[in-house]
Amino acid sequence: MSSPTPRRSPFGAIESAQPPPHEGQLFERPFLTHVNLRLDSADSEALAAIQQMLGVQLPLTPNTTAASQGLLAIWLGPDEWLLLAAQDYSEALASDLQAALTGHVASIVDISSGQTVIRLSGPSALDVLARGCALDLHPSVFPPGACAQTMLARAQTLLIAVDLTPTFDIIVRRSFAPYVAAWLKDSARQFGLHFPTTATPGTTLA
Amino acid sequence: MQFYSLPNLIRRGLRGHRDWTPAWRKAEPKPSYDVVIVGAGGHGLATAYYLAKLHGVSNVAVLERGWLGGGNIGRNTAIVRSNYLWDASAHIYEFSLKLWESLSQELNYNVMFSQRGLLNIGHSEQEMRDLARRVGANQLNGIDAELLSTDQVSKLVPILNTSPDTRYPVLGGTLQRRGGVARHDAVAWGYARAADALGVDIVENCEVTGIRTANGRVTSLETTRGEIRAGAVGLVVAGNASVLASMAGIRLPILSHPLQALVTEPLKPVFDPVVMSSAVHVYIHQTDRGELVLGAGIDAPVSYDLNGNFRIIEHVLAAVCELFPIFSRVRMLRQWAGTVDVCPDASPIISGTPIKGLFMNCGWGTGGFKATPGSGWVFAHTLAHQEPHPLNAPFSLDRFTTGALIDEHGAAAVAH
Amino acid sequence: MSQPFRLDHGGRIHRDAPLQFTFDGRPIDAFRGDTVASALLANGVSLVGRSLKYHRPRGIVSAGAEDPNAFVQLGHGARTLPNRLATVTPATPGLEVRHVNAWPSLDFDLMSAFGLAAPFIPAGFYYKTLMWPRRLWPLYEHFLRHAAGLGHAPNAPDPDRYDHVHAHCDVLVVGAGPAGLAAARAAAQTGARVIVADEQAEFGGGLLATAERVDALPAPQWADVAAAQLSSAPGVTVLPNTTAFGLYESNLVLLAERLHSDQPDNAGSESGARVWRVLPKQIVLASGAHERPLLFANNDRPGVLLAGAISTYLNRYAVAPGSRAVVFTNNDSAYRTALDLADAGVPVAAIADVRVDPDGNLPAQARAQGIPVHTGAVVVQAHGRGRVAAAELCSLDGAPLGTVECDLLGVSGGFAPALHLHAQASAPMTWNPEVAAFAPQPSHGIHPAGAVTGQLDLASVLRQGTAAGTAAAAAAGCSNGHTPAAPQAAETPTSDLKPYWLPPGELARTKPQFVDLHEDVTLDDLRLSLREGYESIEHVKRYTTLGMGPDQGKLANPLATGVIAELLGRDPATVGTPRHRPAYSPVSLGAIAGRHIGPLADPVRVTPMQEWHESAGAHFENVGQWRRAWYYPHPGESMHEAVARECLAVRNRVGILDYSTLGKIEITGPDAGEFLDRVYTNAWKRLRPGRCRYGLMLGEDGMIFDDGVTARLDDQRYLMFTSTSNAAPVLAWLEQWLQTEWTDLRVYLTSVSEHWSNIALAGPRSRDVLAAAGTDIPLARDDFPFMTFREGHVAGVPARVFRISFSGELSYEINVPADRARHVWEALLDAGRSFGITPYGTETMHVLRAEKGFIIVGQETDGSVTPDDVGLGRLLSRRKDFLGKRSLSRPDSARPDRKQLVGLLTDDPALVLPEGGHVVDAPGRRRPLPMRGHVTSSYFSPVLGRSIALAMVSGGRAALGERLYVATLHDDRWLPVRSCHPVFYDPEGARQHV
Amino acid sequence: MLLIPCPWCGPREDDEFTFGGEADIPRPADPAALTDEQWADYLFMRDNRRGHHREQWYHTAGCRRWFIVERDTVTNEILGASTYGDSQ
Repeated sequence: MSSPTPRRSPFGAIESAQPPPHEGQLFERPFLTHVNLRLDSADSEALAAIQQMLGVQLPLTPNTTAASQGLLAIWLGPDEWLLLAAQDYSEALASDLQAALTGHVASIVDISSGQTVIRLSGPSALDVLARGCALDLHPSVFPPGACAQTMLARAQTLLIAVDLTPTFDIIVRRSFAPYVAAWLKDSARQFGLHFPTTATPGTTLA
Repeated sequence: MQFYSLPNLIRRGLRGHRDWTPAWRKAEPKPSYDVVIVGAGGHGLATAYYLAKLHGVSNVAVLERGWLGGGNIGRNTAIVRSNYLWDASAHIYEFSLKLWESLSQELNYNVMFSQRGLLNIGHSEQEMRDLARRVGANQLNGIDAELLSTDQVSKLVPILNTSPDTRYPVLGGTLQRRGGVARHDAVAWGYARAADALGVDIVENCEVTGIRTANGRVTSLETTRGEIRAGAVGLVVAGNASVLASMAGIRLPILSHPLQALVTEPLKPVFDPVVMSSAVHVYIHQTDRGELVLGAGIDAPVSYDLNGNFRIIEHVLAAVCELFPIFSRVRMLRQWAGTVDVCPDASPIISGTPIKGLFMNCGWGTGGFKATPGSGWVFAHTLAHQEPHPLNAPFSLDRFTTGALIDEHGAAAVAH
Repeated sequence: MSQPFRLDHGGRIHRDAPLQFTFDGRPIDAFRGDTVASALLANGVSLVGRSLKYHRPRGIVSAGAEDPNAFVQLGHGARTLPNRLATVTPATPGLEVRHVNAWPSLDFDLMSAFGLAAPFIPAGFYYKTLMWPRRLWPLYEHFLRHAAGLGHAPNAPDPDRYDHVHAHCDVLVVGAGPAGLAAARAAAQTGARVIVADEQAEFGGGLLATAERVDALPAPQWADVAAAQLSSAPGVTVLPNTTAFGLYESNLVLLAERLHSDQPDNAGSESGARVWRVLPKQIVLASGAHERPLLFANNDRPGVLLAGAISTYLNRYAVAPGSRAVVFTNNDSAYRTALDLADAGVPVAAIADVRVDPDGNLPAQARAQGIPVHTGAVVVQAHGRGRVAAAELCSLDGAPLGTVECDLLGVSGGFAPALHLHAQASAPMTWNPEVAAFAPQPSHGIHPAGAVTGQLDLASVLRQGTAAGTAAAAAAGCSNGHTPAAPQAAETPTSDLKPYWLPPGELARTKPQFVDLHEDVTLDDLRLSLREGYESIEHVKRYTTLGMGPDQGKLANPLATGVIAELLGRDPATVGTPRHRPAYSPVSLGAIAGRHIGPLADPVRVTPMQEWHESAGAHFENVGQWRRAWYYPHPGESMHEAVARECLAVRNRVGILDYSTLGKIEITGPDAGEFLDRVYTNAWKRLRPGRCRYGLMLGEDGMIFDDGVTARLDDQRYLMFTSTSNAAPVLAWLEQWLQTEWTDLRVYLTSVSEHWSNIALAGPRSRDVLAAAGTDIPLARDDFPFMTFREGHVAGVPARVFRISFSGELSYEINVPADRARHVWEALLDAGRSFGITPYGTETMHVLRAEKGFIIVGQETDGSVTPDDVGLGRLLSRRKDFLGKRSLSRPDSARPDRKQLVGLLTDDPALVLPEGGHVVDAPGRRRPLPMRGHVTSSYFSPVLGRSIALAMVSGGRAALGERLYVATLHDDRWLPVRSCHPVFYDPEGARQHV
Repeated sequence: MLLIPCPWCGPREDDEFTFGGEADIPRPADPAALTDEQWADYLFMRDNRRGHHREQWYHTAGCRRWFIVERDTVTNEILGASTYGDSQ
């Protein structure tokens, strides 16, 4: 059941009936469904059940993702995935997974509130990220559909290559929002990008 | 031994300094010694000196794999202090500090021991609690220590950024006025020269390749310059303790890590005391040459590599620029690393071993340089009497079996 | 007349862009494209500094980063740049340049009095004196300190920011001289991703200073074309003004790109410099070579320049560094300089060539031009004080050959490869007799090319570079079949270099001959060092300070190796060279720190309630990376007053605490209970779903590692709370046991610390507030007893509510999804208003738990404390093993005199003991005075109306009630206390059960 | 800077990892049965080898797997990596 009370995203967005229009090359994609899934990748029955349910095979190749309608399955580890889906889907998704995996050793945990997605898109995206990310994100090495958990400056992050614009989705942990916001504003400013956050918690620290 | 003094300097200067003789002989190893010390670093040479000076044992050899003083004595940041938390550490470091205070005269070699004061700063409530605890312990142990407010810190080092809105606000500090720095190479050279004058053989380029024992007792050392028989053997090889011990089949509770340091270009004097911050793993002082000397935290992985991990330099310098904003435009000249042997409790081992006649002085972690005179003094006693001096009795190898650890992580400049 | 030494044609300076800067206040005319050094030379300024020790007059020696003399101070105030090299600093309008290390002025330097004392202050003199009387050392040192040092640090924080960039490529080319350009071109043609960096503003290196031709073009022009092609080539990044200063393991190469940082007048630039962290697949090392000086008396006089530098000033900057020259060499290259001088109309009075029969092309050309060439001849002394006035020549066997007047003396002792980066990485190098220097060997994906290999002939260098670029690209997996052709240049047959280290005879003995100009290390200093037994190259370096200046001995060390070898009669290869250390050229601390300063120094972590805390006027404390609300002062309230108010509110009514920072780990799987049994000291399998339990976690050494409450959510799921600062370490530690040791356990761990915010309601009215806020959870005491948890809704939000207490009061810890935590927080405050709800911070939390004798890991414990020490022995299960259990039966863990947790009550109830204060049996003057323990926590307890303290006291538990003293020696007081049971309030624990 | 070859994620810079010390130190099956010396050996004594070293790493910022790296502790050259799955 969805609660009537409005949600607040880590970067200060307030939940509304229709999601905010996404403009520009740098913006938060708040309130998406993030579900953490753990199960033994040798449990082919479980994998089949998941594929049945999600319409997509969980990616077994490290640092890759698999997409189905409205849902992205992201490899986090040999027995761990992140399922990224539309707003307000978390409880349904979690309970469907529970049902699908009855009798299997698995862990299904909703962590939607614990992290958020930042989308960075445009010709300077690689330059912005190169200020703080040690990975080689050149499309020849990190093509669309690739993902990586790594450090962005001094914050842990999950990077997903979306398209060849290039476009990246950057998943960050909630409590790091002030730091990531400050870092993004600083790095993006050098390339004329603006990171719109209705509020930056902790600005009194900066 | 040629006496070092201003008159002699002038007299010989008039003759073009042509008649100075070597500070120590290049000794050839004899087949047998009463005591053989492995490692011609500060601790090893000091041990040899006090053996000959205080215990009448002068049939002593100091074996060095490379060049004398080429280990940690030549790589450290030369800080001297005694403000340690636990009684056992406080007593041995304070004893050492007292020896420092007259070392130049003792050795007739100016080691430039400079008591410019040593300031530890705290950045959090818990850190201030720990500093207060340490100061209290120091005072009751008869060690000079003062707890300072932020204002007092700022008066002492005006260029330190003490504004409350920095990432690492300075909530206060502690000061040991008798702490300071010394010229590290001179300590090795001074002890070598003084020990040599008392008949000690210092043998460079002589690597120990094996330790021979017979019915539980050490008999001789295999070296790249032949076998050398020994009545007693002292291993004093910082950065190599586990390797040497393993030659005698001994496993140690030691992990070896790179510890990095760097110097900047020389500047006219900008601040006097040594400043240390455990929270951000920084220690910094300005040498008499004008360079800023900075020490960093240790690299986490076990390693004997002498280059070090640049990431640590990045972190340290970020912290330094936060604490000392005017140093941002000053430039790093040289960066290097040494290998520190760290015990689980960040305290040393000065002890006998399961093998009779084989003694170890190791595991000083980041604390070795300041302990040089005291360590040599008590280790000489231990070798001469075949049993520890009360000052080093607590630092035995078997404390790791009984559990009587001396946990100084808090007092070490860097949190291991 | 302005710029008397500027040639009226040629060079790469922009004569259409004149500019002016000042040197010690004196205006200096220059052109865009000049360096400060070339402009000073053009204006006939030969004296640029004073030497470090003897304060001898010094001039410009080189045209690059290797110069030992040309250190100057740029700008002033916060933006000043100490110790910058005039030879690499671009001349810019209004630049303020000042000398360093002379007083009162450069021309009249009182400190040159040190020169008179020179005979008595040789290398290491300070080790031999200044020892008596002992108490005077601080005075001596004060004098030494103020005499030493060069430039001045800025006097205010740096207004510039610096940048960091991570970069990856197939081939990194270090150096854009002929070899580097050829290599970069070749690599680029294979389609490789290439980065090419050069420390100079213009690519070309030596090409910019030679009259030779490449591919039929004048060399400088070819360099321009090649540079232009590279910058427009896809996948190629060109970085001028960029010095490769460090090569580390994994072949991480660090580049420092100068943007504005050498321009002190460029205020507050966004990026003063940029450090590139490059991880290349392959490296082409084309870092060139440094010309080696030669030894003779007064070889430090202004006007003595490296021959190659003279060619650079002539050809690149159109500056003649003198009006009448003598050239002293042991190889062919200096003849090119002689020819350049002749072309520029500067008469070359003599060439002294160490070699007996130099038969290369260049010597022939020089002779053809009528330049007097003395073979088998050397310069033994430079005459003149402020500047060289004549060169004294003699034959190799010491026979005088007369004195030749000159104001410019070009020297060349051959070229020593600039292998610094290579050597930093401990890559192999060998002695190359052809250049009488160490040269790098290829290794670990490093391809040396050009002068760094000892190769000096342009045609060969270009071929070498092309081959290296091709090979590097191939090794990086880039190849498109065709092998690029090497640029063409004329071969120049040369005659061999003849190593020359020591001057013949004793003639020069009377005058200083400098091996290291910056450190004022003379030949006699080296002799003294060896004489006293400091023979290892590292001993010589440390004893004489050879090569320890800001120039890092780039010129001195290669010379010293040969000199020492000859003095010891040894093979130079066995003498070696001092270990090369990063940085190749100095790099500012700010540039290395990059953006990791100010707000980006270290992440500050906050909870969803942060803005609310800020608007409520909270004061904050740092707890690890977290910023936590410390207390909420009302206007005019002191901390003490605010905390007292908050404490009483919780004890008498209700308080609300943001406790979201606690670590939270969801533990799932059939073996979860067994897993908890192994990591916690107490038993878990029998804990019923819906119930909570307090657990202690030990390290294998038996010492307390972490503590917290864990709840059983359902049959196979637990939720573990960890302390705030241990959240990450505990998770890593649990995963380690599961993944490496107990791989048979079917357990999954997932961190939910960020998903669930934790709001604590505490106080007798908390049940009323929770009810008023609206919840579907039955709250009656028996429906929802102490140490249980319920799932439901609070204020319309899905919630997990735990009836646990860190204050000893009736308390609910309400976990809600962080997205809605702010809403719930405010709903509870609204609901609680009529009950007098009061937000409280970490300080009040600490007071409340101390009143109850609850420990805080890291405050009561310090890594040397066992469960029994803090009175929690009852939590040690006897029936099962657990991590750390075995350590608790070691002799020391069983000592009766271990420090144990007790309470302390001061005789004076108003007196709050200092935390960290030490506990003794009785006051005493004796030192050391035995200590019984120390105060771990100390507060004023408002509810008790007196101070309370927790302490760890040796043997304390057995002697409760004993008289003890806490020492505060700074004011020489001994505070009398009595020990007591560490629970001060509600000892029977009734309040939390209501 | 070490490039740690995570068997799952590939080579990554070392700030993504936590060093876990010497590998192959199994926890004694029955600690209670050990002498203090034997327990101390498990607890504290290490080979601390100069040269070839088998060690544990945890990919903290990545896949959260513990794995084994083989490294030369003098040159820091990485000689190999394996998962606990492989090595069992």
